[in-house]
Parts: sequence; structure tokens; C-alpha cells
Amino acid sequence: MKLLEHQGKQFLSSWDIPVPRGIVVKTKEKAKEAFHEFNGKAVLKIQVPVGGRGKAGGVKLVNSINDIDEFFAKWQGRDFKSFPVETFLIEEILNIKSEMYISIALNPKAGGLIFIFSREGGVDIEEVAEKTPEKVLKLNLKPTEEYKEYYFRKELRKFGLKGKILTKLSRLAEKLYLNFKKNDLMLVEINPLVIVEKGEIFAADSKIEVDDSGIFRHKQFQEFRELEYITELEKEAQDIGVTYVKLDGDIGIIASGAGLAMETIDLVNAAGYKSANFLETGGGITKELIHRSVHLVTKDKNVRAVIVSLYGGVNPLVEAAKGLVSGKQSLDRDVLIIAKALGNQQEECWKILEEAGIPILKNHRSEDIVEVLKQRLEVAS
Amino acid sequence: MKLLEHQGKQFLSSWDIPVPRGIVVKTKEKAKEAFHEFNGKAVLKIQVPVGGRGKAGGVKLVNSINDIDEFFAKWQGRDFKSFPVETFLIEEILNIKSEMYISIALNPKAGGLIFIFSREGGVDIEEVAEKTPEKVLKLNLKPTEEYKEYYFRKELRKFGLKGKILTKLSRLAEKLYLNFKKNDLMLVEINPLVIVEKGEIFAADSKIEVDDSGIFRHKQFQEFRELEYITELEKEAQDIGVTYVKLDGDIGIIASGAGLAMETIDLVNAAGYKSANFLETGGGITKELIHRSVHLVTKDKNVRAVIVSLYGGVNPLVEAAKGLVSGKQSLDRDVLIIAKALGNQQEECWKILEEAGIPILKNHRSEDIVEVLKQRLEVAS
Amino acid sequence: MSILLTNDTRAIIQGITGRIGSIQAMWMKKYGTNIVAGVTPGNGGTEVERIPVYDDVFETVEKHQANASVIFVPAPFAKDAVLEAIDAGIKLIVCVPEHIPVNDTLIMRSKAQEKGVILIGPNTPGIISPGIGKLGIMPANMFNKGRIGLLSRSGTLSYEVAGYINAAGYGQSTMIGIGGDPIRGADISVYLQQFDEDPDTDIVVLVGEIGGSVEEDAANYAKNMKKPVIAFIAGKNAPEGKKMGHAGAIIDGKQGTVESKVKALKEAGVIVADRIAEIPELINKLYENQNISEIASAKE
Amino acid sequence: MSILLTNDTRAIIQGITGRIGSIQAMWMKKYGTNIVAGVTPGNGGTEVERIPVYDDVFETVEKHQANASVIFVPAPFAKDAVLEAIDAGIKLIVCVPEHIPVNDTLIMRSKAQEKGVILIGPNTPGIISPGIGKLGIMPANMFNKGRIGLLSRSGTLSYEVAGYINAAGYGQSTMIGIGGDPIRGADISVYLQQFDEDPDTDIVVLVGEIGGSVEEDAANYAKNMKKPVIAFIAGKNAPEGKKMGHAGAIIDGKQGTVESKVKALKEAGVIVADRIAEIPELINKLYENQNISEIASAKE
Repeated sequence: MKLLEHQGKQFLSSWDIPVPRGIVVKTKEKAKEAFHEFNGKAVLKIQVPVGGRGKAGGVKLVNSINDIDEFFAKWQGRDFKSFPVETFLIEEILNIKSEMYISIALNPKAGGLIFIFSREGGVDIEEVAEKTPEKVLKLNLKPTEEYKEYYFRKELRKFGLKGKILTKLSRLAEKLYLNFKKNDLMLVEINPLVIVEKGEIFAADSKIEVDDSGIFRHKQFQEFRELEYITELEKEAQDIGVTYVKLDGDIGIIASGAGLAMETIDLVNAAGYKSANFLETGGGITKELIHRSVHLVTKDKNVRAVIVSLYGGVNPLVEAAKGLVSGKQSLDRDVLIIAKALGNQQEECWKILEEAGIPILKNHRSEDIVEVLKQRLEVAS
Repeated sequence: MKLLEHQGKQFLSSWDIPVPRGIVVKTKEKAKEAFHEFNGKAVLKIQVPVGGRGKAGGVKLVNSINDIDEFFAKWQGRDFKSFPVETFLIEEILNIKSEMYISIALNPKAGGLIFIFSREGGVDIEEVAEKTPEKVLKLNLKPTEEYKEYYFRKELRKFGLKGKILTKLSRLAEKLYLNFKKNDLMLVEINPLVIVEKGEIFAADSKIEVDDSGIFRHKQFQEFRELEYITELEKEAQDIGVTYVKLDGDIGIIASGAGLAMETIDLVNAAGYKSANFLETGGGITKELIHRSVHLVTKDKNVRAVIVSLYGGVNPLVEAAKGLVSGKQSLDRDVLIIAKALGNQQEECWKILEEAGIPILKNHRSEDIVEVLKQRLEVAS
Repeated sequence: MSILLTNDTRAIIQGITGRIGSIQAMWMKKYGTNIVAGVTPGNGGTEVERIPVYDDVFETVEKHQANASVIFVPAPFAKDAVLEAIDAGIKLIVCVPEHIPVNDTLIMRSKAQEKGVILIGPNTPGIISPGIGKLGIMPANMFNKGRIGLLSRSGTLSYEVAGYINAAGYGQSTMIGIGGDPIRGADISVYLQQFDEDPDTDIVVLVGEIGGSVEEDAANYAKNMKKPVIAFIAGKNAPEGKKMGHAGAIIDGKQGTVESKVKALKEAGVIVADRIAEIPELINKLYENQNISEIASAKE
Repeated sequence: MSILLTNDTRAIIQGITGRIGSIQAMWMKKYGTNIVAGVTPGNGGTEVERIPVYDDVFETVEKHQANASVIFVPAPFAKDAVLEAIDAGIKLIVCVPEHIPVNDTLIMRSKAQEKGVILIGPNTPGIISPGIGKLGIMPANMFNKGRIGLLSRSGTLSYEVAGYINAAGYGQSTMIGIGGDPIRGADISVYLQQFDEDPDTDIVVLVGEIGGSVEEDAANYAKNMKKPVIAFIAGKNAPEGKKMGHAGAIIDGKQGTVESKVKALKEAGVIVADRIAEIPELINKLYENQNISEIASAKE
């Protein structure tokens, strides 16, 4: 789960990390009202769970009510990278002396965490990292060790930092590290980390990603979960306990594994069709889960056919078959559903589907199910 | 800081460890009222921060209002091992199947913690441990390791435990261990740990000792600190920031170190006098601290003389001298005060004391200060 | 022979009394897997599928010389179950559950590596050595005994690939689902090395997918392998994996796309299949063109 | 020579800019101690008593080859300061603060032992090698150079004993306050061994007190020492130390009283003084009766 900037800053602030004074608004009117508290100038930012908004004009210095009107004209009701822009953050202007970069992230390659710091932060940090890697501190952190503030202090010192600013940064690093572990995060990133004229540091932006699998042990994120910035259909998928991803074709895909789903998409697309979405069921399939999944993938009215591809390991294929039948029968429109199922209980499963008139492929070849799709669609048209 | 039984049980309960249903009362009337909630029988226990009350009749099964009258007649307003009996706990009777012993304690010898368990708990646990050490599990726990529930399970299994009761105990052990570390405890002990007929476990008693030096990072204990079961003079000492221990003679002792205090007591007693108390100043002496210390040790009206023995390392001897003078001058009665001071700034210190007419010994010999005491007291009488 | 799961394997099932654990115990036993015991704390002394159940893993090592374990305890408790197995001296652990917090996996992985334990998963269908046994949830009828070593990030896709291999008349020496989570217990190189040294494996088939760097790591190891490796990467049309903030880009650089993986694999001499259906043919060619052991020695 | 604090010592002061740290820096420097640097994070680049201040300990090791540290940071931060010194490669650490949580001390002690660091304290006056230097808060004028090794649980009592030793015309090779808390960094045996091996120490004087088991541990080590040991135990009339619950009794058995300590020491061949004032006489006797090196070799 990705937190929005203002949500992330709420956490940073609760960890005693200074953030600029800011107000969250949903409407232009509220933005104008809030603007009065910022002495005639402020920064206005769209709140979306994805990067790149700065370069797209989603972050703007506003000096007047006019500027606010313009910003809302540009953004309100629009999408940014397919996320509807619904929330805005209006913030005080910082007296920037320099911009740095700091983060703790999961590092799958090393099987641990990584601490990244650069004295040159901002939107071009990737470029800094690529062109002048010597300017970027990357420290792998072992999962079984406990790193103390002095460890970060020692390493940051080598980048020419000294005195008050050094200890401010090392303490910040330790806070991010401890809270990363304590809260089951995948990423906590502050870019830019702003040093103001007086030497104080501020988190001018915030990117926090929470490990969905760890949320069960963190009440504070369970509330955010409710507010998570996802579509209605993604919410429904969460509720069912499946993963749903929208694409832009007309063939729906339900598969009992992410790999199988991706493979099916590739084959559907290679055959000249386009996938409308994919839904991955994960392990514990029930009749109910499949029933609701069928309804979910067909909510998109473009969907004219659905491929259901299942392997029965933990999944009871008989349950799946029953859910598929009841799901199809309760749809309010006619959608072609074809299935492929192998594994434990495969014969019983096939029998149920055949009796309900759902075409069922009895081998492992996903190429063949796409072939079946092709034939059926050609027949239909 | 030692928690009283009912305070300790409050914590155990907050860690999801079952404790018998109980009510804390201060008066006989409240006890009788509470008794009605226990179906005609209950256990009544005096609440004191010291062991041995069971053998002294401080824990009693009561079957009637009469029993309660008797118990209060015996205890209310009395002392137990010099602690005034002020609070009582009335508790439900458990249907005891067996009594076990479990604890986690600091083990200075091994530089770590120790987990102790015995299937035979109760008041005679020391005897069990001495006579049949094979019945007592003692596990040293290293400070840098993290012990999991399965570690305790594996070790407890070797004592013939199995199934539900085994995992109940191993989970209990893990809870005690984790909370010991988390809360900066010195001891958490449940004796007896009662297994009732249905197989559930209950903490029938509770001994928790908190590390005073760790309390600053535990808000929950700071509240208890206020309620701590200590005398008025001990509270005053805590407030000043010194250690005060009451003895039963007539010579007060103030020393800048526990060892020096003990040595002075030994010499005073060897010379045929008896020490009334000792007050250890610890490190950061101020004028104020010594001033108040002089008042504290002389609050006991038996005190007819005070020996003040100081070494100046961190302690500024000049400050001490000023505090001694102002302390003595503001006393409302005449008490002989003699001093011995060596270390940094010793000359200035001596000068102040001499000018104020306080006898001052200028060498290291505590035997000599006792000699001075002797002479002065003989002159006085 | 096979790798990791062999005739010497004496396996236990942690979480055997659970809903999934008990059903899977039945399937694993039915398949002939040498399951010597089960563990569910609190249920010691009972039985599941005539498998004796103990309160802790240590006891199964003492009494049954257990040396492998498959984990079916719920995700929140999986870490401690794995640590218990490691501490008890188990040397092969198959961690099936999905949704284990990544911080837990980091700890499991570190401890396993420290003690020389091979930890498969988490979020894995497990390991199957056809004809010998299976530790995991894969349907046994998807796999045939043979001389192809199969590694897959995706469980279901491994069944699909095995189907193609079987249909072509081949089979698997061992199939391992390496786990679908971002962090895995054992590195891919561990499995590749095992297959490379296994006298009963001729060819390794690797089923990868977009994201992460497993395939790049595999390419790196494959450079020095004696045996041929065929790879397939799923996800050409999958939406781009979201990088984590700027940090993701700084750590990974340009890795993680299908293109970068295919490039790395090809440069390492790995044969890359464009579609799964091509795999049998590629195997055929390897067997036809020359004796496999010659292939191996030619690369040496 | 002396032990631990010698002419090779290059010491730093952690917490040098604090109220106590800066005053004590002055006293230590005045006494001639080789203080090469101070450390207070955030104050790097400044000076205290003309001692250069750095932001971290590592830098003092790099630039000044520091090998010893005395800690004056407040108790809540002492643990991390000690761990920093250990990680930076410091080999002798004197931890002065009192009221350090015992759980913190346990960690400091473990890490120090793991890395072969001698950690004196916490809650110690420190160490002084008269004529060479002092790391700690003891008033220097209490100690004279000489050939008696002095160990004490109590700071102030060590000054008292040193006074008696000086008055008799002797002095100290080194005095160490081992620390007044229940848990100490270095075990008493470490110091006894150092004194036993030090060519400039003839006799060891140990000042103990009731409670704990340090004196029993010392007795145990003294059995095999070459040099004579004189001990004094304070607290005959002190109120009995409170045992911690039943656990205290189960752990310690009958240890911890003056009687048990005196008994253990005497059985180990340690000379026990009944009063501090007796100590000079006992030293006299040891020197008079025979050549000290003969005493040593006789025990060998």
C-alpha cells in the first residue's frame, strides 16, 4: 500500500521529523480559504500515489487566488497516470538552502534493506545516481543486525558532513530505519529533504510504501487501508481476497496464479485480441470467491469473453467449478466463459462444467484455450 | 521498585496472562462488601512489597464475615516486616489441580537473564530447588539473543510436559521474557502458578521488580512510582535524589558513596554506638542537596549526632560545605555534626566548615572520625 | 536421483493439524513422500493420516532424524516455525504460505543462510521429485519422472511447463517453485548449482517473469554451468512493475524488464524460449544435436 | 608499569562538551593523562581544554589512533556511546555514569566481551595509574605511585583504602573501581589476571562489600594466582541485601553475605582484613616476611 504524500507526512511528523506546515483540501474553495494562512504564497500539490507529478505541473508555487483557480482548472476532475486527482495539499514555502535525498528501501537483491543518501536531491536524483554514483551513499543493511545512529553518522561523515547538520541527518536516518522495521514498510523516501537557511531540515515530500502482508499487525495502517487510493473494482477485489488489475482490451482473465495470468495475457494478445483485465485468485479458492470473481471481471462492459485458467493444488477445483457455474448463471448479460482446469479433483470439476455447458479444456496448453477462444468468438460474430 | 501483588497482577493481566478475579480494598467495610461477589468464600491477602506473608498468616481463606473481622483485627494498622499493612486483596478461590513456579530474573553471575521453572511451586520452592535441583529448570538467557516461544517449549518438554499445558507454559514463558525486556524489569515471578481442574493456568501471586534506572523510559511505571510502597522519608530521599535507609540507632550518617557509608556504620557500631540511618549522596552534589540531606537524616528525633563523610571527585566539595553549614544552621534543634572531606577543592571546603564551627577531619581515616565522634559525645554528656 | 528432495529425505509437516496442512499431508503421503512426523504445538501425542504429531520440531529430529520440513502454519506465525526448524537442525525447509511480511522473510532468509539451511519459498508450491516425493501443494499428476530440472517463480506456470515437457515424452528430475515473493530464502544460484551437479539432470528449464532480478542473477550463474539452460520469461504484456520510489530506480538501474532479462540470459549462453510451447522443441534439439554430456563438457 | 592504563594509552573522552565531561577533561589533562581527543556528536570541529572535539569515535581512531575511552554521556545514552566505541575498535572503555538501565549494561557487557574489549564500570570512579594518568572522576591527590594493585567495588572506599596505603609509605600501581552496579562490564578475574601478570605489582588489595558474588568469583580466581591478595569486605552492619523474590534465593543459594565471602576468600588463600586500618600492617608483613617474588614463586 502506497501512502499519499500528506498521509506519509502525517507519519513522519509522528516520528518527530519536521514537515512543512500544510493543509489538505478537496475543493478550490477550501484551497482559497487555506491560502490565507500562508502569507500570500504557498505550494499547491496534487495528491496521487505515483511519481512524476512535479515534471507534469502537479506541484506549483501559487502567489494569488488566480494561481489557485488556474491550478484547479488544470487538475480538478482530471486523471494523473490513470489516478483521479481528488485531493490537494497546500503548504508553506520553505526558505531552501539545499535539497538532499534520503531513503530506506527493501533491497531484494541483497536480501536486506538499503539506506540511500545524496547531498544532491530533487527530481533528478536518478540521474545523479547514474552519472555520479560517487555522490550517492548506498549502504546495505543486514536484517539480523541492529544499526545505531552512530553507524549512519560515521558513514555520512565520509560525505563531507560535520557538526550539527551531520547529527541531524544521522538521527533522521536512524528514525527512518527504526520506523521502517517497526512498521513493516517497504520504502520510506524523503526527496527532497530540504535544508533551510537556519540549518533546520524538513521533509518537503514523502513516499511511504507499506508491506500489505504486514498490515495485520499495525492498527495505524488498517485505518489507511480504508482510505487507500484505489479504484472501486480494486476495493471489491481486496474484499474478495483476490488481485485485480485493469488493462484496456475486451477479454477478461481469471487465473489461479500471477504467472499463469501473465502467460495467458501474452497469448491472448499474441492471438490478436486484447486483455481487459486480469484477476489472480491466489490460494484458498471457494465457490463464493469464484462466483464473485466472475462478476468482478465482467463489470467492465467491454468484456465480451472470459478465460478462466485454474490449477488445483490447494485450490479445490470442485468448488471453483461450482462458483463458475453460479457466477455465469447470475450474470445480467451474456458473456462467453471458457475454462481450463487441471489438478486434484479435475474429473469432478470437468463434469460440473460440462453439465453447465461451459467449454472446458482438459490439458495444460494455454495456447489451446486461446485457440478455443478464437473459434468461439469467430462463431459468435 | 517492587510492585505490590495487585499492581503486578494488573500488568500480568495486561499481557494477557490470566489472574484470579480480585478486588483491592483498604477497609474492613469494603472487604465485606466485596466478599458478597465471591459466593461465600474467598482469599484475603495483605499487600506488602516483601515475601513470607503466607507463613505469617497474611494470606487467608475466608468463609464468612466473621473470618474477615478476624483477619482485619490481626492485620489492620499493623506492620509486616516494617511495612505498614494498608491494602488488602480479596480474590476468588481457584480450583487448584497443581501449583507450579515460573520466573524470569536478572542473573548477575552469568551477565544475563535466567528463566526458572518448577512443576512444584508454592512457598517451599527454595527447598525444592536446594534438595531436588533436578526438578528445577534453570536456563541462562544471553542478552544479545532473542529467545522464541519454541525455545521454552523445547526445554519445558524435557520436564515431562506435553500438549496443551506445554504450549500454555511456553507461551507464558515467552510473554514473561518479552515483557521483562520491554519493561526493564529485574524480576517477574509467578509463584504459585496455578493449574486449575479444567487445565487453565492462573497467576495466583505476582512479584515484579522494576529497574529504577529504566523507569525514565516507561511511562506506565512512572505512575506507580508515585504510589510506591515506601516511607515518607524514603519519598523525601527520592525527591532529593539520594538513597536513605533507616536503621535503629542514634548516629546519622551521610556519605558520598555506599561503600563509605557501610564502612562508617561498621566503625560506628564497632565503637559501641549504633547508626540511626545512612544517606548516600551519589554523584552530583549541590548545596541544596546537602542542605536537605542534613534535614532528612535528623528528622528521626533519636539522632543526636551526624557524621558526614565526603570525597570530592565529581562532587564539588565547596558546594557540599556550604550546604552543610546552611543545613546545620537551619535545624530546629541542636545536633552534633562532624565532617570528613577529601579530594578536589578540599582546602576551600575545610575553610568554610572551620569558619562555621563544624569539626572537620582532614585525613582519610574513617576510624579517626569515629574517634572524634566519641570525644565530642563524651564531652557533651 | 533428484536434488534436495531425495531418497534420504525424512520430512515433517509443521502445521499438520490445520485445515490445509492435514489435507496436504494426505496428498503428500499418498504420493509416497517419506513423511516421518508432524508438528503442531499443543497437539503432541495425536495423529494425522497415521503420522505421529509432536509438540516441537526438536523432538522429531531426536526421534525420527527428521531433516526436512514443509511449513503450513498461517503467515503470521510462519517466521517462528521456520526459525524453530532451523534451530532444530532441519536442513531443507519448504515455506508454502503466502502473505508473509517481508521483514519476517528477511530474518528467515538470513538465519537459514547463516546455518547452511536451504529455505524454499515463501509463497511457493514447494518441491517435487517425481517418483520420490513432494513437499508442497503442487498436484502430483502434473509431473512425470525424467531428466529435466525445472525452476519456476510461478507455481501454476510450472505446472503448465511441466505439461508441455511431459507431452513431449520427457519428465522432471526435480521441480522447485522458488517462491513468488520479492524476497526468497535460497538464491537461484543454489538450485542451479544443485542441478548442474546432479547426475540425473540433463537440462535445466527456468520459468521467470518480469520484475526483480532473479533471472539476471540466474544468467550470471549460468555463464559457468556445464549443463544447458532454457529460459522463458512471462509478462510481455503485463503492466510495468511499479518501481518503489526513486530508491527502486537507484537500486535496480535498468533491470527487471522482459528485455533486460532476455538480454542478460542470452549473453550468458542461455537458450530463451519466446513461448512456452517452444520449450519441448528446444529440448528435442538439445538431445538430438549431440549427447548432453558432450554439451556439458564442451562448456567446461 | 601499570595495568590497562599505561604509557601506550591514547584516550578520548565521550561527552567531553557536557558539564561534567568538560570539568573532568580538565582534571584528567592536568594530571598528565594522554587525552588525544573528545567526542560529542554535533560538536565536531570545536575544542575543550585545547582537546580537539570530533563528531564520532571512528574519526578519533583514524586520526589519533585512540585506543581508550572514558564515557561521560548521560545514562540514557551511555549504551550507544559504549557500542560506538566498541565498534570503532576502542579496547579499553571506562563507563562512569550511574543509573544506567541494567538491560543496557547487559548488552554493553556482551558486546564488549564478544570483541575482546575491557569495559570498566558502569557506575565507576574509573581507573588511575598514578604517575601515568587517570580515566575517571577520582581525585588524583588520593593516590600515590607504588606497587600495590587496588580493586574496589566502591569508589569512595577505594580513596579511603588508598589513603591508608599511602600513609604507610606504599602506593598503587593501578587502582580500578570495578563498578557499583549489579552487572559489570569486565569480570573481576580479568583485573586479577592483569595484576598477577604485571611486573610492577607486588600485592593486590581487593575492597569488596556485601551482596552479589564478585568476592566469591575473586576467591575462585585467586586460588591460582602467583601474587598475594588482601581483601576487605564492607557492610557487616548493613541491612541485609534484599533477595529478588524466590528467584534470588534459587540463583544465589547462600552466597552474598559477609560470612560467605570471607569464608570463600580465606579458603582460597586470600588474606582477609577485618578492618581497613589493618591493611597497611598486612602489607608490611608480606614485605617483611619474605621477598614478594618469593611469595609469588612459592605459590606457583
